[in-house]
Amino acid sequence: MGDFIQALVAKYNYWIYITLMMIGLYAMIAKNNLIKKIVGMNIFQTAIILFYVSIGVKKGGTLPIIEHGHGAHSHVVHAVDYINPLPHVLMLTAIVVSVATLGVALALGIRIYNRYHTLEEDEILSQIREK
Amino acid sequence: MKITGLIIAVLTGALLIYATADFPAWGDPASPASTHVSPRYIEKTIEETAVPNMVTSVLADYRGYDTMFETTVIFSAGVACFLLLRIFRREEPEERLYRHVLTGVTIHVKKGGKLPPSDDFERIDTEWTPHDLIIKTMCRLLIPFIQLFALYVIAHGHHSPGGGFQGGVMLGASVIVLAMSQDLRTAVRRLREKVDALLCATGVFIYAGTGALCLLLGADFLNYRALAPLLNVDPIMARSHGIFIVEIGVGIAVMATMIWIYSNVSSSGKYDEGL
Amino acid sequence: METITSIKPLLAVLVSLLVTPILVSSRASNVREGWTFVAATAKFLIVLSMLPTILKGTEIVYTVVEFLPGAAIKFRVDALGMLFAIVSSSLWIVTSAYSIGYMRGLKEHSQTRYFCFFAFALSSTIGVAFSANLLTLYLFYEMLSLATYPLVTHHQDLEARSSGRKYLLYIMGTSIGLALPAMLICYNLAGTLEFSKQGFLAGTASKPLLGLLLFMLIFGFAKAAIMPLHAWLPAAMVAPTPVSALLHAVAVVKVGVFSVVRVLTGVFGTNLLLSLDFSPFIIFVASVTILVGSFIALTQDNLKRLLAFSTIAQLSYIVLGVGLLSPKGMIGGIVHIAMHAFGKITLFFCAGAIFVATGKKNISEMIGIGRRMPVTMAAFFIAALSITGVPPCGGFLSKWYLVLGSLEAHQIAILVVLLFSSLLNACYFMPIVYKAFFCRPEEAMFKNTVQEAPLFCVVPLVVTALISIILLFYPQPFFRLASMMVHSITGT
Amino acid sequence: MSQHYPTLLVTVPLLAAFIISAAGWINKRLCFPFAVATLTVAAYSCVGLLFRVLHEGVVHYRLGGWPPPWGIAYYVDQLNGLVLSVISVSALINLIASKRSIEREFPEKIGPFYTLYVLFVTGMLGITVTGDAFNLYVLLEIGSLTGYALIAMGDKDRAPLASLNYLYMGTIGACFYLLGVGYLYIVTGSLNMVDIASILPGLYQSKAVMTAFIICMVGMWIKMAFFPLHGWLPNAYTFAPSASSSLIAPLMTKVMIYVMIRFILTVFTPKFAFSTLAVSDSVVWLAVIAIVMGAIFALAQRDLKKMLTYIIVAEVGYMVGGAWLGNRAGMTGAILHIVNDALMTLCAFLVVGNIVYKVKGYSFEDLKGLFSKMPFTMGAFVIGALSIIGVPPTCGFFSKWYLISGAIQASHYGFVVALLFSSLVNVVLFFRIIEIGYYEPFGDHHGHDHHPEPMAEAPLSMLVPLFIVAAGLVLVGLYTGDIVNHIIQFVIPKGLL
Repeated sequence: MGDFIQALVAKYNYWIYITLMMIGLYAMIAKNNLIKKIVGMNIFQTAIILFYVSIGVKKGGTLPIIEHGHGAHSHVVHAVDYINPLPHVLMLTAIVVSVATLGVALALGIRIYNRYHTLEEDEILSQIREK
Repeated sequence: MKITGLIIAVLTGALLIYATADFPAWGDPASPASTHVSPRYIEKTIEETAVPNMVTSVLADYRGYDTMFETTVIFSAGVACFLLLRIFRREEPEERLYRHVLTGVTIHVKKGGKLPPSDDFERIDTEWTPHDLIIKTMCRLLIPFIQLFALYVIAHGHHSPGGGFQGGVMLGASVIVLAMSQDLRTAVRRLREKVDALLCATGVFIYAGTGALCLLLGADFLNYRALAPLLNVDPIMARSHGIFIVEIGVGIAVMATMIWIYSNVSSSGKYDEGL
Repeated sequence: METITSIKPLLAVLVSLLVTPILVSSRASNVREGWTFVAATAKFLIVLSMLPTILKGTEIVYTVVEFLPGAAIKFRVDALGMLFAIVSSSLWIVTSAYSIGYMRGLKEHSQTRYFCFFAFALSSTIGVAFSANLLTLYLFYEMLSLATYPLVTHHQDLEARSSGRKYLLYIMGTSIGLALPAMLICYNLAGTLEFSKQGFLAGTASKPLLGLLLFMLIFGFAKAAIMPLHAWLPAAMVAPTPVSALLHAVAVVKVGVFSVVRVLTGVFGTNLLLSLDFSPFIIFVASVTILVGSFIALTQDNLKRLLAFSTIAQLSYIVLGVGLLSPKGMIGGIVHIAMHAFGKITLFFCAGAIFVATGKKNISEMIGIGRRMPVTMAAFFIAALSITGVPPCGGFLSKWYLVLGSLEAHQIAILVVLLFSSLLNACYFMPIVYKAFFCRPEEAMFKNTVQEAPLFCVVPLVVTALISIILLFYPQPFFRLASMMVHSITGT
Repeated sequence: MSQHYPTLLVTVPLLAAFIISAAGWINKRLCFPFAVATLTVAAYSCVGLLFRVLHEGVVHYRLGGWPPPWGIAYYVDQLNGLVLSVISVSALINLIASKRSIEREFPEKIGPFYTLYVLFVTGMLGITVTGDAFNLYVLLEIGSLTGYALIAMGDKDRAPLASLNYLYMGTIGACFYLLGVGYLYIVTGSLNMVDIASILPGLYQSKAVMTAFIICMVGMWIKMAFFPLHGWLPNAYTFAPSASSSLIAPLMTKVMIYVMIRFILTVFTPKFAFSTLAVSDSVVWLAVIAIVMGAIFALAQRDLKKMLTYIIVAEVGYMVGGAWLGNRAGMTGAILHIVNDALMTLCAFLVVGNIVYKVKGYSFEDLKGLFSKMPFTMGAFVIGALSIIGVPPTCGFFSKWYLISGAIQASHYGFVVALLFSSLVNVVLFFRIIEIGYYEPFGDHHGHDHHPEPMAEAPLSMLVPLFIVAAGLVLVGLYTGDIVNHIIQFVIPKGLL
């Protein structure tokens, strides 16, 4: 039990992201409202972003910008002093992707709403069945 | 469906948590992620690209190819929203509403009727469209500062957090704020739909075109070193400048796309007064 | 055995395919049918031109494309294939003439489609005859199924649709469900699909697996109409008569039987079958089909259905002959391919001629028809004798050899089956002939105005009937080919 | 220029997409020639690249001049080359074939439609050519986003919802993949496929690697509509406009299968996938269920397009099952089937496109008497049908041949039975269509005096591409031996027997 709690505490960042992600996933599967599903999707994507960003952390590292800027060629840069920039770069991309997906999803949602005047999936399906 | 969702979510979560057992401890500087590929970015960024902000150098140079597609993703989202929503031919409504800006009086104009030639009227779509002078004025005052700051963010991306995406979003936001505080028509009058769409394509084209230019100059795609003779600098600085050119492209594209998506989504493609 | 490489087999296959665009584009029906004749004659001549080479004991091979080692689209002309190719290509010429008479006589619709698919079917038949391995055989077998579907369902009415369904269900169901996996298992066992003199499966697998393979391959080629997979054949009789004649007396069913013979001789090989003692199984299945088929034929009133069941029974003679695994029996079986073809096609032609002239399909309505259509019914009589196996017709010879073969294999039961089924044949054919000629005039069901069918119909059936007789006296080419085949596989 | 083929085939369509987008605002008539020119260049580069790979072996390309694993690199081997050629050629053919229907369906939005079309192709090509796991994700999203939009433009009532459901599922799939890549990154520190592959052998027992593999696979399965994760596919492809469905249906699932095979063969080795992780048997059984269920659902449909979508579900089962049989023949069959199925699906959906163009419907009711109305289209349909059934000499037969051989060698008879079952069901499915087109409406009596409907064939610009594809089905079938001997056999590692 002690080990378990230790593991839980030492890797709490992963637990948090997984919990968040599962909330998103659950919303996407279980929710009936199309917009709530989109919200779930965003939570899901954000959780992954959190996960990636947490990979980049280094204890004792600072943000990945070299302080002295130009003229610092003589200055020796140690990798341990700066956090890992790569996950941040990747997540910039992921953020953009999630924004783009959100845009398209909303556009689709609007089209559905204009046609059926509701965003509840079961109501839409029953309207389709009636036809 | 709820039970299924719960089961799936719990199972997936359990699998993911199970895997964390073999993960390195959080923030461990000796973890593979911190020791395998990334040290080069940190240690060589100045030497190889002359950009102190590693996120910028990785984003626009080491992994610049990703970023090009990232911009393309945004661009395709813009085109997608346009394709899905935009309605061109609309029936002219029976009567149009115009509001006299200074007095707040609403005039109904029947189909075929004309309005006295005056700049004091604005077109509105519903009677209850609010008329809020304070918000309008405040936003109008704020917008220049937002835009100025956005330009700074783009330009200073080499040395501080920032870059094309962040700056582009701010630029876009400035126009969106205008559209929200006034109405969409006002914003579109400032930045025509066609111009916006062309800017959108141009922005990404600048990025991909820079890459292709390197190709034409005999180097690999997106290898900015090839630009050195054109820019009249040494290859390392050429990389730095190349990054800057590309960031400008990203900024334009992101700005234009944000506005494009907003206008289409907020007005359901009708390009009327919007929200 | 010597082999030479020549493109002739491919040409023989393709010549009728190449002519289809011309058939489609030709506007005048005379032009279209002229080209059909050209193609048929060309095909026959190409096949015939290979005959001397084959008779010399040389084989002709041609590889089109190789997919895998041992599995290619490859042609090999040997004695057995040659025999089958000669029969089917020569009968195509006759049938083409007959088709013209029949189709024009009945003013059928979509004649262009009819002639095209006929040509296509013939290509596939020759392809099967000349195929060098199981894969090529399977390929052309499937092509034939597809090419004959529009022919079988030519009338495009409800009856044609249900028959077409049955046809495809049986033919494609078995070929995909049984033959295809069996072929793949064979390939995985032996690493090749090339037919060889002693089969390629020897020593590759245990007896139960080989037994299963034999079962799958014999029933997989359901065109052979071995019971219980025979039901498609009577159903397919909704087709126009020339189709029934060529395809269901010659091409389709013979392709089925030919495939079974190839499987028995080229895939398993006689030695393997003997050593594993599979012969009784084949003989049993074939005998049952012969007897049951003949009995059912006795009960039929529709002439074409009667002929169909007669075909089912006769096909199993061929399987039986080869299944006996004795040299004489095999020769008898293989020659029966030719003898039965000429006899049965005549019978179908006669049925068609009667239909064209009178519109009647049922035997009970044909009393006294011999007086009105004496030539047709005389030909019918000759062909019936040939099928029954009575001189002066070619059918006698093949049955004689089958009887000899059963004695050679010490299968007295088979002898009884053969003789009894001949009796049955006589029982269902002779009453028709008797009623046609010898009933009293007042019983006749036809007006005096009924005449012989058009010349295009009559001449072909006379020709095939005459050939049936001639084959008794000059069976040499076919016997020569059959015995070459048998010698090459048994080594005697 | 030939050393730049790997990047040209992606960047030329990319650049052109922006030009087409701009042209859409200036002069709509320019869009189509631009798109054709671009995809021609892309197809030329792809085929050129394939030949270069065949002559020289694996082609490397460093983007931005950075050496891997720091920069993004392309590794093009025979597998990429083959799939790339198929993608670009079929996209080009479909582009030409669907010109008329696009012009009729979206007269005002030609520009954005072609932009997204070309971007979709860019995405597919990029996924296939890239050697970087994260780059693959970005391109996957390009392909998906454009795909959602292209699909949603179809049936006004149903398409947006179908597309939105696809978007949910697609996003989950892509996110799972991204998460898998993240798990790999955290234990290896690299994103480059070859680099990851070189680090992984020491980590095969790691729970993180196993989980990464599983979630990557699940993500891909969602994207490729592997049963039971196929829910989004039938509606999305059915209600899409003809031009989109004949673009997306042949490519999307096939590209994801390529990605799966790439991950099994290159990133994780076959040893890990088939031996260390003892799931291959279960996956093949899942594939068996996929095939059987796909076939059964297809039987239940009353319209042509939806029937075809369920056939795709079954075909995905073929390829997943073949790849997971864990032997050479099965893998060969799966790779070969990527090519064949892309062509087959393209052929079938082009036929649907032609029918929709002329008859304005695709339910079985609309197909009556089509053989006399559109004989050439239906002729091509028959060839496509034969290929899907697996009748020689069409290509479908040969991939089925390898798949069944693989199953026999692996003694997985359930898979053999499933394949044969689906072939038989396909016979029923397609001959049902052929019957409807051939017989109905019935003649007055017994077929005589039968007056066929007057011919109303699709325009030549739709027929010629269709014929090319139909001929391709037979040609690819005839050259199967060459494709296997000169291309596919180099892809499969020597260790895999």
